[in-house]
Amino acid sequence: MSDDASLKVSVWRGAEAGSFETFDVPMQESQTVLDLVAWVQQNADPTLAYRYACRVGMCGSCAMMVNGVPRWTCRTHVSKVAKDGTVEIAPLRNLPVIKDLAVDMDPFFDKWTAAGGAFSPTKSRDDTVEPILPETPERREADAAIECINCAVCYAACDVVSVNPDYLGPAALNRAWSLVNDVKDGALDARLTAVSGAGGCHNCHSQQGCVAHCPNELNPTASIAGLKRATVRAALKGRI
Amino acid sequence: MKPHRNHPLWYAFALHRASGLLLALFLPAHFWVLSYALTDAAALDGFLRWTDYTMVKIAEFGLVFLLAAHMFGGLRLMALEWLPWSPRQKTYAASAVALSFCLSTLFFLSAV
Amino acid sequence: MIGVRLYMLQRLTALIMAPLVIGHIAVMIYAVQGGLSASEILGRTQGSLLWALFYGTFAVAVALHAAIGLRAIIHETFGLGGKSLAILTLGIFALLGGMGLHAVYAVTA
Amino acid sequence: MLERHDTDILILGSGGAGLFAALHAQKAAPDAKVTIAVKGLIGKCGCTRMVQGGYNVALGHGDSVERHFMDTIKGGKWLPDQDMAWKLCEQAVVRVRELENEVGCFFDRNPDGSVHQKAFAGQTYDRTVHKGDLTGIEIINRLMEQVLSRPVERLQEHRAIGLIPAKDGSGLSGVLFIDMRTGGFRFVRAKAVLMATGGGPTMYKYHTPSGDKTMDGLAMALRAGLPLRDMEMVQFHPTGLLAGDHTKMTGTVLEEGLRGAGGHLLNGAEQRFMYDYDERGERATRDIVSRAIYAEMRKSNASPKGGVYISMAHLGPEHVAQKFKGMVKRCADCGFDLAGGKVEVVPTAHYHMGGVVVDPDTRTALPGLYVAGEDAGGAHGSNRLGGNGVANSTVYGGVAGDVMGAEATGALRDPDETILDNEIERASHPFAKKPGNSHNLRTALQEAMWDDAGVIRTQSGLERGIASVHEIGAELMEMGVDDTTRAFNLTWHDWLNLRSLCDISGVIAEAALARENSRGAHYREDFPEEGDLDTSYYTLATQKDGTLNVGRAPVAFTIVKPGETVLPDGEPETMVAAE
Ligand SMILES: Cc1cc2nc3c(=O)[nH]c(=O)nc-3n(C[C@H](O)[C@H](O)[C@H](O)COP(=O)(O)OP(=O)(O)OC[C@H]3O[C@@H](n4cnc5c(N)ncnc54)[C@H](O)[C@@H]3O)c2cc1C
Ligand code: HEM
Ligand code: SF4
Ligand code: F3S
Ligand code: FES
Repeated sequence: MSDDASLKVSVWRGAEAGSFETFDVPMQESQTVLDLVAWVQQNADPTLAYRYACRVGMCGSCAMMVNGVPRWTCRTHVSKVAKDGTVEIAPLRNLPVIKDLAVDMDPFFDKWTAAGGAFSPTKSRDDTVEPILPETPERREADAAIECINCAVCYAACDVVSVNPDYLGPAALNRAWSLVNDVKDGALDARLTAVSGAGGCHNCHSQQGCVAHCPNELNPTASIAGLKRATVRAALKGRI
Repeated sequence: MKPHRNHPLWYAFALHRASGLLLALFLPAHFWVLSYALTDAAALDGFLRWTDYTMVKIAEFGLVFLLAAHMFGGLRLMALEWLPWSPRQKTYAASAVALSFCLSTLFFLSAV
Repeated sequence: MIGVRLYMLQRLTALIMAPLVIGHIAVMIYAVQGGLSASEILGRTQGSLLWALFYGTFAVAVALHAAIGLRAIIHETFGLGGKSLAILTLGIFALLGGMGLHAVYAVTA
Repeated sequence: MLERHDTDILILGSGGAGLFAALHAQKAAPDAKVTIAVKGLIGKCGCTRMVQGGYNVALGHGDSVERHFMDTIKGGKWLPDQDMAWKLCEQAVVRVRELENEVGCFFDRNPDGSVHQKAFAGQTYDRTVHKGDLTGIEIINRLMEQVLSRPVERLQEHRAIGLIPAKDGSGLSGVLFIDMRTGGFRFVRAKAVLMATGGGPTMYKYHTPSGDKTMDGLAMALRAGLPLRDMEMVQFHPTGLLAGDHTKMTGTVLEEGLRGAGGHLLNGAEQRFMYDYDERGERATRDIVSRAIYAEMRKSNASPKGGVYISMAHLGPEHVAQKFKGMVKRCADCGFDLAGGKVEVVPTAHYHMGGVVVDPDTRTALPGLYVAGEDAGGAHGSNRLGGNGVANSTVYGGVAGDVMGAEATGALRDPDETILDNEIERASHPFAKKPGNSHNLRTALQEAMWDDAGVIRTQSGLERGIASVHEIGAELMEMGVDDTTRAFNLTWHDWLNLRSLCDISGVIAEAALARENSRGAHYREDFPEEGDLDTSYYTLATQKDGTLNVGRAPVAFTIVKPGETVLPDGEPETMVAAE
């Protein structure tokens, strides 16, 4: 790629109300979508707002809509998304926009908590670490769901989130499922109750946009299915 | 179409929803027609005669397709929810549609 | 707006309906061969307890199933919730169930 | 334009130190109001989240706190504050149990169900607890959930810009912030404040820490007159990704394990060179490999982008892709083939051992101010063992929470309004100047620090570096920021970031000049010897009335003297099988 080539980058400006503004950004060999955004802020429009931290796909703060698809921008190579020399970058769907490309992630984390996403201990620091066989079915289920960076890409991909304001969303439910399988956790029934309410796991229609877009290749759909089974069993036994 | 929806399983969802909705809308009409059997058998016959028209046959084909697609789609969803996870979700969704198509075609062919 | 109990009811009714739907489609394929007349159909169904049970079950199941399904769609499309959604769900259930059983009665009584 | 707010316990930063402090403070003082203020979103910024390798802890089976302690002291080349190092090793045991049993972390297990511990360079026992190679995500996500589910007040995207002392000189009154979302100033009074902003040597051209870390904490402490120790000690990781100046990927870590597993480093001529520098070849310690790479680069044996190559292909691309799945995917996302091709790498500034002088209970010279984590100096001396960073932040964050909970009892102190006004004035300074592009200045600073105060240092280089830092700092004061909107104005924050970086860069270079020997991460080409161990000293920097003064203080060998050990007689020197 030659250094003279440039990309037309349309960036959302404003809050909920706003419009796209287009910038010419020089094309480089190794360049991520986040680099495009940073270039605009550093060289073209100093008032552009966006968010990032780790720049290597670990913190989950840089997610945006790139050509209408939710992505982690720090690890999305431009060549993967540029279409005819253009890229459109907008704030993440389904969350309130603070300014330009930065959204308010509080609702996402409030739901994480509401889904019973915090571990509930049965032991203390005075006890030894519990021996847990890594290959038991429970541990495999818990591990499969655990490497979530809470980037909210799945949350933006899910149409149920858009239309059902109570819906806890794929990431929070995925976390709850991980905990349901954690033998150390002591709040199983409370958590199953938490994911059975008006916005609980039963509202998922298995659209699987969450799976299609999760940058870490997690499978919230499978986790939610697990919760559906677990809650039904608990309901049949009268536990919830 | 919004780009984030552009994947096969979202289309499968859309089909399931549309079919469920249309079936639910069709159902009262269907029940209404059938209840003529009690009061006015001739009227029922009138309705059934209708089914001779090609257009109506095609509509019936559509209806059977919707019913089959919704049912197979529903079975697929319940399998997804209740059986061990399979990575072949797209294949299953496509198979459900194909099967529904076969079934409704069979219906269509026997009707003409 | 679907909790665990409505979820269970919807899946249960779906499971019940699955064989009924297959049976119904089979009957239709068989019946439509060579055209249909009301008397032909009614001749077979009227007075048959088996058909009454078959379609009676279907009518009840579908009323429950579709009411719950429509409830989700209504909530997600129109944002309706709370009491009004509950009443609407019951209304749809009653309407479909009532019409369905009436139709079953009509063709099998 | 100034909003005022009160709390009991205020915590700056949400890394391992900040989040642990919040949990412990709330437990220690259940009635106290705890507030956590952070430059980014809670749990989603800082470096604890980026921990890949893992967490050092002595869990028995032949390992002991004594052994961990000796490794820490020797790794730090006898410069660590021994009481801090001891507490670190001792409390890490409790903290890991707390992480597993109370916070809900799950560390990798052996097939028999016990916690798996892996090898990390420079240690005499395989003691690093981990969760795959994403240990930090596990630790921070679990901590974050605990904090979010408790009634802890959150001030997110609040950037601390000034420590405001009490009017009566009795201690710290509170902290001045910019609410980044609105651009307004907010002053928060508190009875106890923990500074856990995580340092972060991002003033180097190549660096690993997250973008939010720009030495704000140390710059505030310096202005508040607090002494900083070991400031010359900047640890370089040998293999940072080199992808060009225009991308934020440059500088990010390619993990240590690649070399451990047999990866080759090749110079510009595609020849191995590590055996010219150390008999362990690529498996030598971080500091040696970093210096060797730097030396090759200086000899013009560099790759096209100015680094060297790491090559894994001879180990079998499939094997590499399977064993280093995350790394290979990360490289692939960015357009590099780690498994089958060569990837350009360069040493990259990773961790700053220097920091505020604290006691082992995290107290500072300013009553009401506590410091923990990477902001605090002392525990690591001249070099931090891989795996001791997150242990340090979680151990001392917890300690700070306990101590603050017990000590945040008195009344709130009234601020010195003049200093408060000065700090607001300081932060608003760029709005009075003609707008410019501070990005170019940041690049200049990063080049200067990399060239003159980096991997290999000399007196003349350091003097040149100091001059450049002053020049860049002065230019910055003439460069303005557009004032059309202060809400979420990143360009303003870039300016403030650079201000903090300039302030601390000066201290790093001055401290490096003051240390006339080579210890751990600090290497002086003109003083290559490590110096007499028995008279080891550490550097101490303080700023008074705008003048920086760097002195030396003798290391107190409170637990063990050079040449001695706390290991029982007859204990083997190392329990790691030689490669
Ligand atoms: C890539 C990488 C890999 C690492 N791997 C390991 C490893 O394997 N093992 C190990 O032991 N250590 C490792 N470390 C080191 C370890 O991450 C750090 O030592 C440790 O996490 C520091 O914790 P902390 O709480 O002090 O700071 P951090 O976790 O960095 O948190 C600092 C917090 O302060 C906030 N902050 C900064 N400035 C301000 C301000 N002005 N106002 C308000 N808030 C502010 C930040 O946003 C952040 O929330 C690694 C570091 C990096 C960068
Ligand atoms: C003719 C009768 C039927 C009608 C009128 C009907 C109607 C509906 C409606 C309106 C919905 C809601 C759709 C949505 O939420 O998107 C629905 C959902 C569903 N239906 Fe049916 N249905 C019928 C038969 C069946 C059958 C036979 C099955 C399965 C064997 C089935 C399985 C399902 C399932 C699993 C759902 C839930 C989908 C979800 O939650 O996303 N349905 N149905
Ligand atoms: S499940 Fe995947 S997409 Fe969703 S928040 Fe976690 S990492 Fe992001
Ligand atoms: S996209 Fe949404 S509908 Fe369910 S499967 Fe994923 S949560
Ligand atoms: S910046 Fe952290 S995930 Fe992208």
